[in-house]
Amino acid sequence: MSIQLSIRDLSKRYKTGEGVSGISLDVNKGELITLLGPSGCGKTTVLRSIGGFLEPDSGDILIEGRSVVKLPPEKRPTSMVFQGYNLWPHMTIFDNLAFGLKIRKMPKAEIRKAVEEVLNLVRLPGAEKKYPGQLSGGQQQRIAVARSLLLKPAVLLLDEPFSALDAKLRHEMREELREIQTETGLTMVFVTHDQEEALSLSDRIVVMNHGHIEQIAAPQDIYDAPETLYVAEFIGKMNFLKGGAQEDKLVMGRMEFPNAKRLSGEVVVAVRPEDIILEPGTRQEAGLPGTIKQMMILGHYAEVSVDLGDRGIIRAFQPRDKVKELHLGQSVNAAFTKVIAYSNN
Amino acid sequence: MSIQLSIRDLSKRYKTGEGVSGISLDVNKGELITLLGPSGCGKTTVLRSIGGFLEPDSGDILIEGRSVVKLPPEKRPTSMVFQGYNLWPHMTIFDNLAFGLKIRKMPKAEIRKAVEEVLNLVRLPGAEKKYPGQLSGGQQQRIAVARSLLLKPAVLLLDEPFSALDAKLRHEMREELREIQTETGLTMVFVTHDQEEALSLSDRIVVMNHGHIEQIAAPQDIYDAPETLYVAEFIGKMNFLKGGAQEDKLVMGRMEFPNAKRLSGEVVVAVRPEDIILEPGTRQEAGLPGTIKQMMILGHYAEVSVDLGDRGIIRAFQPRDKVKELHLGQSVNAAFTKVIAYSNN
Amino acid sequence: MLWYFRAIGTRKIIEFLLLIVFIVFFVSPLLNLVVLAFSGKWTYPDLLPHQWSLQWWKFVLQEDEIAKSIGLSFLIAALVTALSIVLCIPAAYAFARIRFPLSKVFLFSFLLTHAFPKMGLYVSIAVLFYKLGLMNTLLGVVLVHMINVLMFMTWIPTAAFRNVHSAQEESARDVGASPFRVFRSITLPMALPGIIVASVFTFLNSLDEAQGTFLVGIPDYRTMPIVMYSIIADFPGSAGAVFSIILTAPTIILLLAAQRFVSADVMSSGFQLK
Amino acid sequence: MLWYFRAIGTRKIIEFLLLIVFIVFFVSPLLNLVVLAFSGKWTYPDLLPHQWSLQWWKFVLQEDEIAKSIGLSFLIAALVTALSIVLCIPAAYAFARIRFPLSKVFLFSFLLTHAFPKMGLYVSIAVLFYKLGLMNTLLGVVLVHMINVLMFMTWIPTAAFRNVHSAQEESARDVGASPFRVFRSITLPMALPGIIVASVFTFLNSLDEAQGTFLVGIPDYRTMPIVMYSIIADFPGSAGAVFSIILTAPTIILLLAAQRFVSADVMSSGFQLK
Repeated sequence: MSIQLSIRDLSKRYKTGEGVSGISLDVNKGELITLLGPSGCGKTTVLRSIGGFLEPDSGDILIEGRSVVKLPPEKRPTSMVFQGYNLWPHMTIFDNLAFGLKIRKMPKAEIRKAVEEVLNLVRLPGAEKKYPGQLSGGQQQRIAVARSLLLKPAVLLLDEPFSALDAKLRHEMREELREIQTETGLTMVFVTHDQEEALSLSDRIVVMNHGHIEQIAAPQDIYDAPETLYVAEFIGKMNFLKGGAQEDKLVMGRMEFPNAKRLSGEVVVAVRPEDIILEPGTRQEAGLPGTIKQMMILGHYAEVSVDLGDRGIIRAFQPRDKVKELHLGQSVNAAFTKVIAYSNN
Repeated sequence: MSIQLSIRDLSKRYKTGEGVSGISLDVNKGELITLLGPSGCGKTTVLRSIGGFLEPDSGDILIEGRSVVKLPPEKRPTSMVFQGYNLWPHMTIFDNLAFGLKIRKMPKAEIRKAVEEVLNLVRLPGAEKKYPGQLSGGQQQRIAVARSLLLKPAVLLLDEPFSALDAKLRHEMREELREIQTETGLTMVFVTHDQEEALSLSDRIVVMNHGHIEQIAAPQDIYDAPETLYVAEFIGKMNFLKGGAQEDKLVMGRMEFPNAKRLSGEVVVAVRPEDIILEPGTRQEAGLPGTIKQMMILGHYAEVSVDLGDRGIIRAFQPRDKVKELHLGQSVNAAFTKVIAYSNN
Repeated sequence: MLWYFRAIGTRKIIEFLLLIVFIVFFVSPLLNLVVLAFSGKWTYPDLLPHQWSLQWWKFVLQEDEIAKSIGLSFLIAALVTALSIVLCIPAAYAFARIRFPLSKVFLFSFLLTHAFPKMGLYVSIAVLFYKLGLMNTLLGVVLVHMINVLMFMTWIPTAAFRNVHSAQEESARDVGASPFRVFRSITLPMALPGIIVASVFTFLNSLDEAQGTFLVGIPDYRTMPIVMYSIIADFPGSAGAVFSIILTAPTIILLLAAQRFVSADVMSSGFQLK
Repeated sequence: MLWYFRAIGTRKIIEFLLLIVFIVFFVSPLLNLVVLAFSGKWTYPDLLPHQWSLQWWKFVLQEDEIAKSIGLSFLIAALVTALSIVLCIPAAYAFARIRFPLSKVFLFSFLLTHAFPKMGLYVSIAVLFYKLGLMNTLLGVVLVHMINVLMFMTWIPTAAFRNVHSAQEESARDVGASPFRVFRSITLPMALPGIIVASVFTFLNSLDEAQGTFLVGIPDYRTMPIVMYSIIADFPGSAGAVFSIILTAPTIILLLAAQRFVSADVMSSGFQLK
């Protein structure tokens, strides 16, 4: 696979101290990559630098091998979908979509045909004569995506395009975007603060924190093996407990785990809620004793809070059938099937 | 258990045609009951009628056996937490909390002690001298709950109190509310449009639709056995397929299920995404053949969309480990472990 | 209080009260004025005049001074509007793109220009103008008029420009438009309703300005409102009524035109404070 | 356009421009006025007077008519404010509790009262008052003054009442307060800043009103601005300057007092249109 977009040692600092530094990233052709992080982590700064709306302090940005860092936005082979206010309310949908093509002096008949095609692609055929104000929020964002698609950009940039929509619609839009990407084979860079969105959409996820990259990996790998404590906290739900590392063993109460990272001394042990097995009673030899504090049904699984005494409260996901055997205040044994350890600092 | 709140054949119609009719409901002492439904279903109308902010057209409301339907809100033994704007910004938190007690002419020393206790209960000790504007949205809602708790109401009414908060905080507040309820043993009526919130919080859920009650049951039962098609659509995720009923059998392709409801002719068969087993290949004898259209990882499980051809697209939840064996475009067999059938009209 | 209002159908009561207020304060004096302007003979206790006549219209329109004052008023109003646009629109665009709480600045300048006694301000300006040789000049009158409208001419277009989100400008650049083209095709058309409302307001305000003109423009620059005072003093009420109608007519025409051109929605969104 | 502004540090430029405008239009004329009021001898090209003196202050304050006009102005302003509160606050509360797009009505009444030519309106009112026997009466002058402020006296408190959400009133009832107690303890205190701002505005507006007073109140009701005109016509500039300062002083004092009492945040939130 060829590299479509390459960011090399990008830095941009604001007077407030926020910004990014030392960002390097290669995006393959046809890949959908997500920049994920909390607000203020610099993900939007990177995206706007690619689009040409910010001038980086240093570093280079190459698209299809050509440096674009000196070009204004209108000359770059990128196209951006913003969080909101993408459309121009005084123009019809047709004029909104055709604006860029008219600037490119495309013949009228071709414009008409291209607009019709792209409206079919985003499932809004026949919307040409409407005004943006007549469309719902989800439809407006579809038109914004369509306008970018029309320009056949080398890289499509998406700046939290679905964050203003409600949960259900957001879910639908993600699926549609995935389908459009499969159909068109476009290279996309997607910015979001929603880890669930990143997990479900991406080929690869770039987790950012305070202006630097914490980890770049496929969703599965990020979920299974978060490299840093920060990533472990940010992606998915996670319980954190104190443990001790002794040479090749991690010790937590009566449980032992292999010490793959060769840590020593006090460590933070992270356990996914689905990797906890709860058994009634405290007779079991392995595992930590605790009492059930709360049970909440979340759709097809249940979240059980277990009070481990000094070790704090952990949350475990259990199948709904299993929960029927449990009750509040019950003594249980919590065993972990898989843990990840981080050094304690 | 004694009945704390009893609603008898309540009706209230607005000029717009919206409203509720024939609502009857008994709430036990110490129970947390949720009124669940989309906006406009009448759940808030019922709650406001209990609180005294709406005068019902007909029907009766009894609290601890006494009819309260003729009393103004300030005379009712209920207390309400609103969606927002509960607090008075020109008063300190202490004055906000003490306002109701002062009206009740409680001695000052007692007020001070009661306020301190309740602030500990909602985990905001020492907030007395702050103004509401200095607190976050979540803290303000906690104060609102505290103010209601101070009055020791016979029934606590909550009108989507957490809907303006972000997802994570909403989750925390649910847990806290559950704990407060366990500690105080208060009877609560909770209104929400969020089915996940209803499932995780409630002792019983009242599902409402267009001004009437569709089903009243415990969360587990609502999830496992939605009585109507509407409830099946509204609670949790569900796939709907066409099937046929023949005497004591439901037939779907090569699969057969018992026909518990004795339906006949064409039926709608509902399957939970977690009750679908996907196996590679199409050799299996039972199940429906399909191809994998999309896979999205949603935390500890994955959602797989399977194109069943004429039967449409179904979504299945699979363990993450299982998904590693699957790939886009693969032919799979979808078998259902459990289905619910509804007559087709 | 709410509870009592509700019991008797608040909305209807309010609509009725609004109508009454509107009629008492605006419609009835104007109707009375129209009747007076076309009256020939009219003795007091009667509701309508005995005779209708156009005699006062003839009188007013034949007066040389009046015709001149009408021309002068429109010339000044046009100059004030044009100059205000040139001065205020770029400022408004700049304000719209800076992050600051617009409503606070708006309120402050509102209190400053509206609650501040105009007589005091005008006298101090007149004193200054006297030194600068601007008394009894066209420029002086135009400047005094502009003081009245500077605030609205800045804040209404600012609010209008603010409604053009930077994402809307940026997405236009993104699809290939140059900065100039973005301003011409996106920013300006979207802000135009607000700019038009502000300009109409400026024009009308200048037509009506009397106090500042009186202090700075006397004796050579006698605009419509100034001439009006002498007419009221020197001639019977009917002449004043006729002139009053001439003064009011352009307002009503311009307001209706602006209303048509700019839908109520666009106007109010152009006036939102955030 | 944005791009050019950005290059040279927009914010600083704007702040500088604002300062310049403020100085040119407000501070420098006022300073000039103060200097003039205390000047004894002053020949033109010099920047400051040769002699300082209080002679014009003595002259102005000893004039009987001037002292009378000051008293009358404050009496009228107090009456106008009190009557406006009584009339407008209940209306504002009712408006606040009806769901309608406030900004549209605000804009409409704003255009109506501000762009509408006051001279035309005053003449028509004068004609009506003549028939009703309200010419040259205190009530007539007060009514004319109220026309100017009705809009603000309604809409600013309406916006203030609107900031009191019905959930805030309802939760007060919920904890046991009677409807009257809710209004006294919750609604009124929360809306007070907006009401005070509107009242200050009304008071100052009435102090400054000249055109309507001139038409309706002459010859008996000569308020400060009216007397000002004759002073300017009959005496040298220094007397006008002194009187101008007397006219401006209460404004500045009241504005500062209101500013102190009502924080900028509360003021602007009381002025939000939604």
